[in-house]
Amino acid sequence: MTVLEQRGSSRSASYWPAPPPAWRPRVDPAPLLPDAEPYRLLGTDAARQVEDGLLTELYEQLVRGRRYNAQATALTRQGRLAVYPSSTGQEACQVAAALALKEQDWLFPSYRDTLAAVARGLDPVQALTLLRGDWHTGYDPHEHRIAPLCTPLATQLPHAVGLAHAARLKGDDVVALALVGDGGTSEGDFHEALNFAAVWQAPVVFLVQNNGFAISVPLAKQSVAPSLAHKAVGYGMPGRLVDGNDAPAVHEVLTEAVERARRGGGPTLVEALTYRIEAHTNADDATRYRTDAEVEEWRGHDPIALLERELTERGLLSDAFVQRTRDGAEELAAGLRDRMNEDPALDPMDLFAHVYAEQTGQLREQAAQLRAELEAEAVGAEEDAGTEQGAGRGSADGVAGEERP
Amino acid sequence: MTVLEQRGSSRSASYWPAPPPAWRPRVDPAPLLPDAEPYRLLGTDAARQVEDGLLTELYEQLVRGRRYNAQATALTRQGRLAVYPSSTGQEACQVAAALALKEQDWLFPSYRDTLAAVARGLDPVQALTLLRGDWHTGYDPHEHRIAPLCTPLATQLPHAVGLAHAARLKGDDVVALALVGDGGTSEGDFHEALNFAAVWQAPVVFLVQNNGFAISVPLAKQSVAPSLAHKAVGYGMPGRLVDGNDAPAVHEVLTEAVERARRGGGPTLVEALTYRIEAHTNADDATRYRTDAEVEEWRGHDPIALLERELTERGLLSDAFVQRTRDGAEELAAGLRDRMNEDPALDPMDLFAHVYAEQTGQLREQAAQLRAELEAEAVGAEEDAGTEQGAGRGSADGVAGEERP
Amino acid sequence: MTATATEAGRKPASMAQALNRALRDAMAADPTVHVMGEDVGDLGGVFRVTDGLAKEFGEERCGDTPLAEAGILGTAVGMAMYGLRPVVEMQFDAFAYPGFEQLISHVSRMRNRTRGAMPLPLTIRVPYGGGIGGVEHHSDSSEAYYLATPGLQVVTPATVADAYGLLRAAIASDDPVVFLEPKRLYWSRADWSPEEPEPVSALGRAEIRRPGRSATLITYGPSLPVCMEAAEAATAEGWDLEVLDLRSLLPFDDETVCASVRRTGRAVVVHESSGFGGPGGEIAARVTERCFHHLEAPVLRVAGFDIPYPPPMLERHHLPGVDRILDTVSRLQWESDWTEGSGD
Amino acid sequence: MTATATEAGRKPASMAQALNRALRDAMAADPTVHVMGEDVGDLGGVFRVTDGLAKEFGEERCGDTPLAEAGILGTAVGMAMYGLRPVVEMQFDAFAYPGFEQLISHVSRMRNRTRGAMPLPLTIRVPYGGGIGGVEHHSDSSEAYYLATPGLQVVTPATVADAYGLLRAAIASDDPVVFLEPKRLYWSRADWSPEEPEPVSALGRAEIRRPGRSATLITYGPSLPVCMEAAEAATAEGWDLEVLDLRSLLPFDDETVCASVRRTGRAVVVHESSGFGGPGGEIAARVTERCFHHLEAPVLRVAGFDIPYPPPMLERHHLPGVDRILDTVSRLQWESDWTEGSGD
Ligand SMILES: Cc1ncc(C[n+]2csc(CCOP(=O)(O)OP(=O)(O)O)c2C)c(N)n1
Ligand SMILES: Cc1ncc(C[n+]2csc(CCOP(=O)(O)OP(=O)(O)O)c2C)c(N)n1
Ligand SMILES: [Mg+2]
Ligand SMILES: [Mg+2]
Repeated sequence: MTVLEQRGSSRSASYWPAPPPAWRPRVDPAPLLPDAEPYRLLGTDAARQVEDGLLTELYEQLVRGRRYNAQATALTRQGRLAVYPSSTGQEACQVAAALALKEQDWLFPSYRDTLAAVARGLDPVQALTLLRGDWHTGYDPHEHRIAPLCTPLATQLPHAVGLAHAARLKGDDVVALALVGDGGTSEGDFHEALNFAAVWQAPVVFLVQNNGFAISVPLAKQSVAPSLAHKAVGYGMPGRLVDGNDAPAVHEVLTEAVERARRGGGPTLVEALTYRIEAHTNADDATRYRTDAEVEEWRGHDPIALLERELTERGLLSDAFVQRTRDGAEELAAGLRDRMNEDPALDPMDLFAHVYAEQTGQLREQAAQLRAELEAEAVGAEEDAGTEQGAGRGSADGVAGEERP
Repeated sequence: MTVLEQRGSSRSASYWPAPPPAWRPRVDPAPLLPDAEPYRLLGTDAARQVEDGLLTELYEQLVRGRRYNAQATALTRQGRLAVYPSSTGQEACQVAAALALKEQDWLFPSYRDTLAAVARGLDPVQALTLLRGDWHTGYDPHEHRIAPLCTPLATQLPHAVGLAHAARLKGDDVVALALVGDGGTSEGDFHEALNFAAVWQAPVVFLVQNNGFAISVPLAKQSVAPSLAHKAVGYGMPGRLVDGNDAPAVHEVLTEAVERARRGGGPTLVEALTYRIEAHTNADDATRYRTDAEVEEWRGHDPIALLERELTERGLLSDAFVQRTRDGAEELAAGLRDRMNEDPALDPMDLFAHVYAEQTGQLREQAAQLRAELEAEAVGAEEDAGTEQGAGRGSADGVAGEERP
Repeated sequence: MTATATEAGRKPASMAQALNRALRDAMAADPTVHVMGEDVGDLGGVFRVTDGLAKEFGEERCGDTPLAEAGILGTAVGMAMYGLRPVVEMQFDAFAYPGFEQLISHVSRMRNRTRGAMPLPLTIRVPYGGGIGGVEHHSDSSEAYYLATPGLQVVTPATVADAYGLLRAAIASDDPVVFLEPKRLYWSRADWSPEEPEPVSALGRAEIRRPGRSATLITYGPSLPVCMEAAEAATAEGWDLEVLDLRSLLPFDDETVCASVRRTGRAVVVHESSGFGGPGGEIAARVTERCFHHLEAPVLRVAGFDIPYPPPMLERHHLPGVDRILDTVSRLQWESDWTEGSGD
Repeated sequence: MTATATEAGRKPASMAQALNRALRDAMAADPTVHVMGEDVGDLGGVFRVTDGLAKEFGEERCGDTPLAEAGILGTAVGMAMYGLRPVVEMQFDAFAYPGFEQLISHVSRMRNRTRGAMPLPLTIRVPYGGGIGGVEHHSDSSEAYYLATPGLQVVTPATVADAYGLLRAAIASDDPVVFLEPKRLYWSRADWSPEEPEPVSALGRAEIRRPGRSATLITYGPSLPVCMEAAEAATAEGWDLEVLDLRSLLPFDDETVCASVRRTGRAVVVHESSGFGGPGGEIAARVTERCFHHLEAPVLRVAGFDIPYPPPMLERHHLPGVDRILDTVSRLQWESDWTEGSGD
């Protein structure tokens, strides 16, 4: 129990008539409150209990992830990606989120979480479709149970709750893990999703990657709460605070929360403290709102470096292992680069293909119009450049023809 | 400080390199957490410290309020009000909210809070305009600094925050007090408003009247939090829990919160535990979702009865005082009844008068159309009933006339 | 309450009862149909459309949610992603607005976003329109917002039979449907049986409710009865008005509408929603695009004024009524007597 | 960045710079003007429209808010209730949707609700439209939602000079204005001085950007340059097109629009927003209502398709382009050669 000031309640034992029972808080708040310090394994005695295999797996994934981020950023410079929001510095959260889930579970990523999707097994080219710009979602969400990357902030959270709730109603063993940023916690959808999850006791875990910024806005302008994890008690779910750059710690906290949800224990809110090393996206200029010194300070708390220290202590960071890990990462990057350098096959008629299960009359008309335009364009392109402009003019028939009476 | 489980942090003192400072929670959560038991004065020793004058004032207002509620409900049966959401049983919250404010402060009521507006000095007929149906708001909000009664749940909360913030920016000594129901706390606007208030340290107080129900939905389906006041810590503001039927207790908690806000101490969330004795509105059938026994139990914890006990103990509940109080209440009710029995003067042209500061061309056209119709109607009404139907037909000129070429 | 409609054969029923029956039959036929919203459980909804469902199918199939419309719609999206068919109730038109981000950015786009891999078979029931003496925010006509959102279907019944048939069709649709229920017709009654003419209507088809030769009144939902009344009254003026009930606003039945207007040569669109930027503009524009040379007069509109919905005591001035419809019909550039195909 | 525009006399400036200058001048002229939104402070907005304002006027006059659009709009309502003139930035069109309940239920109605006692002098800046290669949710044309909301004014500049003049007018208005900024014109440049022709434009007036005799292209915002280009190209076909820039969608300038269409006898409405339920329907319908007998052909529309906004690599197929406009003009039922007043 928390220490509570019981002002003026000295006569309350003999209070009469007894107040109606609806008044009793039904839940003890103490276990729902986060620790004051973020949970850490690396650099503490408890790190020793983590298995070698998990540490090396995390390490391989972190290195791959760092390389993936660098490659994706490079692709923006080559004009192969429309935009890329990097998760450099946040790889521990991304990787731990992916590894904490079982195959049948669902991941709900935001635009910044392609790495989590890749770590879960998604083809990186498919993961980057949205950001390349050839389609909105490049994969079938059912295949790896990864919801479409979500751009409108926090709107994916109620989806995760609904899906988890539906799975539970069907009796399926499924947990949903949803990612959101520190900025996203300010949105109404965050609030509504967490409340629904708690009231329904849905098997869902919310991971807030608190990377200190929402584009240019620092956390201090986003919230003055003791921590974002302190929001959990207001919904009646546990809130956990973890060092987001400590991969085994994030993994442990998330795995516990996922398994708790799986056992019917309801939702958990996890806040991982991390830092966005790169700008918001390649298009952003971070020097406008933060200092290099701050970035450097966080580079000193790098998730890969932290893990390497533990691996070194254990004698696991052999040259051969490091080389193998690097090679794997390079292979990923090279494959990504090569495949992203191919132009995607695009069919403009797809614009009309998936709006409804059955195309409406309106869309059939509009598709016919575009088809006619494209055919005219193709004809025009075949003819020489000197030809009269607008070869197809008048042939498009988008609006149903009007016969004169 | 709360008692926190420091899992695996035994090595953290020597943790190296030190994690960046952004990690330290800047706020101690303990003082922000509500007590486990609602704060009470009546029935406790502390009640003795409340001044006689305040108790008798509260009593007079509660009795007036009860009578006002009864009269308004009666007016719905006589077809004089379109609908009435009664605050019977919640009078202590309504009255305390009004009395906790100074003249320059602002009240932000919901549809159920006409009594709070009346207790603050608003003419009850003006307060009931919305519910009578002759206009949306029956008063100038600036006159008593009472925002329009708000129907879309929780949407008034950001208004209160914005107004309080603006007043502070201007250097004015103004506090805003906003009322919301237990159901309303589930809305995204509740969340966003509280967060803005905390980040801005705006001089605003949020009073949740937790009356156990949102129409038919009981609190247990609305929230599983230890209390609604536990949401406050998630924004970094204090949460307070109070017996909402204990008028001096609500008054004290609100007054403290208002004065704290006035001193620049920032916002407070107060949850008052109360009960809606009547159905949601006169149109609602409460027997569908709750038992008479539950209502009876709460009648046993009636705000007026609780206060009478204390007044009796102090010998303040003289027959003369009771009579005077009742007479005042009857006078209020009689005046209300008489004035509500008059048909309000209505001008249909008002429909177009206040949409914009300057009427648009569109609206001028439409106003002309309605005026023509009304004139035709008036002519038609003067002629005898046998006259051809639609006397005004063809004369209306809502759409600009088309001259043939 | 709905007992009279449970036996076969045509029995008197209200629109609310027909909707209730549609939900019940859909839930019985398909265990993936889930009803959710504010007060839809024990209370049976503020209009009693979900009456008895919680008792019959259990709270998990028809349950009260917390009070948060974006949350309701957003969790319903997630449920639909997992294969359920949620039927969401928004308590009143204006209280659907908090869910608009979910509606526009997700509900309408999920199928397209995923190239068809993740359809959302979601029905969103929205009681809409005025004429019930509701105070502020209880009488909005919000259909224009839905119409401007590609990926949605927008359907509204005007008859008891359609209330049943169209709601069944909406729930059966693999795509999201905004199902607009005209509040003031909830208590309209008709003899009706859920088995006839067809248990599930096709979506996207308009219906001629009254054939006529002089002009076409194009309408839907709450304005249908008003148009029928106007058409009756118009006979006194020598006008034989055709009345067309759109039923589906999106997709739009160009074929039926244009065939009618080509026949009559004149048209008036009637709806409660504000005129400016309302459905009538789209309807008039597309009819004109397609039937220009058949038109003897411009397509005119009778709509709510371009004002916030009025308070109850003034709403009758705002709502399209018989007189205003006939006034407008009179402005369709008639010759001294009605003759076919005169034109300019 | 905006230094070139600070001296008197016409200097080259981008639309973003003109908007920035309008904000700066408005803030300097009136201490009640407050700018607020996501990233409008140190960053100067993602489009740099608020660049330098925080430094010049302090964080209290131009400050970052928490990330919550309903909260931004809702608190701005409260600030306006207390007499401030908030200028709110919504970061992108689609991210204004979470604020729609505040917008529809409060922003548009507060004056009317209180019989004029509580006006809301609020400007809501919304970058809108596509053509910038933005990924999903960054290119919506949301004007139809605003148009269907009585009580709002809806304004959109298409030129650098209008960006300044109309924004000054919007901020000066005592009623709420949704100020739609065409994203792909942010970097369009023109020689311009904030002092001429008039520092503050009148709201509600359309402008003829190119006079012509054959037909009127009615357009606004991002489609104006496309229409101007189309009009130039059309001369090769023998068409002399008039191009009309609406500037204000609500209120609507019937006078200027109808005068033009009566003169030319033909009209095409051009906008990026989806056609169905979009602004074009309203515009075509009201022009037809008012100018029917002057029309040689139905008013046609060139609009975005009725689909969710496409991904960047496909957006060019969606956006109204010169060819599509000219194709549509060619369907305006021309005689073999253009002659005035032929008709049907
Ligand atoms: C509803 C909504 N509003 C605004 C935006 C624009 N936007 C994109 S990312 C971003 C900042 C998000 O910050 P945070 O939630 O902390 O996530 P991070 O980018 O740091 O991962 C903003 C404002 C958006 N995508 N959705
Ligand atoms: C946004 C919104 N959604 C739904 C409603 C319909 N509605 C009116 S009152 C009410 C219940 C409110 O419950 P609570 O907040 O506890 O307040 P109370 O009525 O108990 O005072 C509902 C759902 C509304 N007014 N606004
Ligand atoms: Mg962040
Ligand atoms: Mg309540």
